[in-house]
Amino acid sequence: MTEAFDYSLTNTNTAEVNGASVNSATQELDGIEILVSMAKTGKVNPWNIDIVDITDKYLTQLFQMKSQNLRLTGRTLLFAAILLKLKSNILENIEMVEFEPNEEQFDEFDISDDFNTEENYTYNQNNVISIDEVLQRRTSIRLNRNRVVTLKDLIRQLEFYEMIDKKQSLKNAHERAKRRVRSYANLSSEDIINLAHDEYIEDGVQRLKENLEQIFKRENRVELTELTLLGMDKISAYIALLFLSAESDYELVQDEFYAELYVTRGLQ
Amino acid sequence: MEQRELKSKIEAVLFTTAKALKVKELAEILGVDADLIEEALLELIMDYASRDGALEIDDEDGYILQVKLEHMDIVEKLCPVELKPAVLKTLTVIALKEPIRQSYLKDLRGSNAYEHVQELVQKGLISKNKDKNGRSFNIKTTQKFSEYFKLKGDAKALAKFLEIEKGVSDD
Amino acid sequence: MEQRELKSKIEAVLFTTAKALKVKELAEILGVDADLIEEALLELIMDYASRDGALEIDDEDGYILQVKLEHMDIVEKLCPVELKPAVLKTLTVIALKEPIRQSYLKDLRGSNAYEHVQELVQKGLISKNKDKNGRSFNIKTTQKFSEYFKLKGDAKALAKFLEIEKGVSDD
Repeated sequence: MTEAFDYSLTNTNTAEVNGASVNSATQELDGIEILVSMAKTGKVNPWNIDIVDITDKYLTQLFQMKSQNLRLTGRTLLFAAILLKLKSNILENIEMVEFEPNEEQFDEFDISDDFNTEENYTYNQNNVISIDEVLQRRTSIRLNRNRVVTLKDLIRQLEFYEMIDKKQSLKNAHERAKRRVRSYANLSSEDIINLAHDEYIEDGVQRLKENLEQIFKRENRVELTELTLLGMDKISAYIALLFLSAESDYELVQDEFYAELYVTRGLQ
Repeated sequence: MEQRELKSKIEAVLFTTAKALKVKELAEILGVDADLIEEALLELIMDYASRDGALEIDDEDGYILQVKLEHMDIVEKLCPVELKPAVLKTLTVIALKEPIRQSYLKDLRGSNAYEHVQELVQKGLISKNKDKNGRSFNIKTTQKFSEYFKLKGDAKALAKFLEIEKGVSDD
Repeated sequence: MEQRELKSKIEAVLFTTAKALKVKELAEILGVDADLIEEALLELIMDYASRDGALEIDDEDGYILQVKLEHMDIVEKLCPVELKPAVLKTLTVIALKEPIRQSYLKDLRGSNAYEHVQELVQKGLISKNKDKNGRSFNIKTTQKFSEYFKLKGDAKALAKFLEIEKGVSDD
């Protein structure tokens, strides 16, 4: 905060700025004091500085003050100019670090000699942002955003779930297909042709059937792996078993996923 | 007004109101002839359709700017509705099949349905009355419900869908 | 995820949340790396900029999808905040100095502040809670407030200024 632009209302110099009855103290008012007194008397709103308006008022003030004190006039206009500059900077959102009055500005008022003795003014835009400008309406506001949903929303929601569901089942089917492809990947093309061959399957079923009859005379169940000892590979034995279980009462049993498969006799 | 400008204004209105507006309403808000609105609106819809973004203008029962169905998960995640999705779903089932027996609702929606019913009764959206034979409860939507919700669109088809599915799981 | 899809998801998030989101927040919501978000976001911003529609993505303190300033009249018309200047000023002071004690607010704004607070609470723009020691009230702005307003410019400096001034007269 810079003291130079202090609006502080503690200033005891309460001049009547509109009035024609200006006491002698008023003669000594400079730009800042005029601003302060105008604010105090409600002529200007310190929270909403209208530069054009303030300049007009300054000029009026100037006219009313019969003593044409050029130094005063110059300073009054200077402050109006500074205000204008500050305000435009705020509007432009430009950071204004320093504002040093240029002596040339005062030449026409012939006060340059006087001015040099004054302190240097360093203003920051922060001083005069108007309170009426602080709150800005948002344009992102959406009405009905948290409204109670309509049935249409519900239906949309359901449609969404449905879509997700479809995608999921599609994905699952895809996964299954991929797994199948992977398990066949170890087989040679010849194996696959043989696998698919009806006669080959028939042959396997026949061999398995004969062997199982023998086995089940002694056992209640037999491991699938054991059947490979008969000279069949696991997949061929499995396929043969599937056919067999479809046409007879042999059943495939597995206690746990990925555990051993057993062949049992179904209940008669 | 230029067509382009009008289109832009319509877009602003649809964005801000975030609800379905009829051409007449748009015309009133913007103080522009309905014919002109319709023309600009159609162009705007086509703009959106050709844009391949997340938003679309839907034209069922008024025009509304909304997130496309494919991003519904985002909407659900970010825009908390007043009822949890599961409860909403229960409410939907009730609305579609009312009057519905609580036992049947439980079949369709699982045992959580009891809790949902309680919440919905509390919110005044449904009412629950003893069955004639006194064994179960009949559930119906209330006046308040119909103030908030409107059955429309393909609700009948959806009801049929529920019949077939025999159960609407939460996910 | 494809860039195009990510862009679309970001758009859906911005549309749905209707508030300024940082890249980090977007990354969290979508579960996507912040770098990717930033890239897609920039493209989305350019898409909007080149579209010449009513909407834009602003990047002030986070990214937000909003109606362009030129359509402010439409927004005002559709979501009017009808506050008398004096009440608005009280709201501004609260926003600048929140949480603010009611007694201090009265010092700054005069005895009318009580009425203003009442009106603002009613409109859902501020909330008022008993102080820890139970003697005074603490006042804060609400979610609704931040949907309707943002603080502009060097608000901090102004807040400091208020401290010094000890009083914000109505005119």
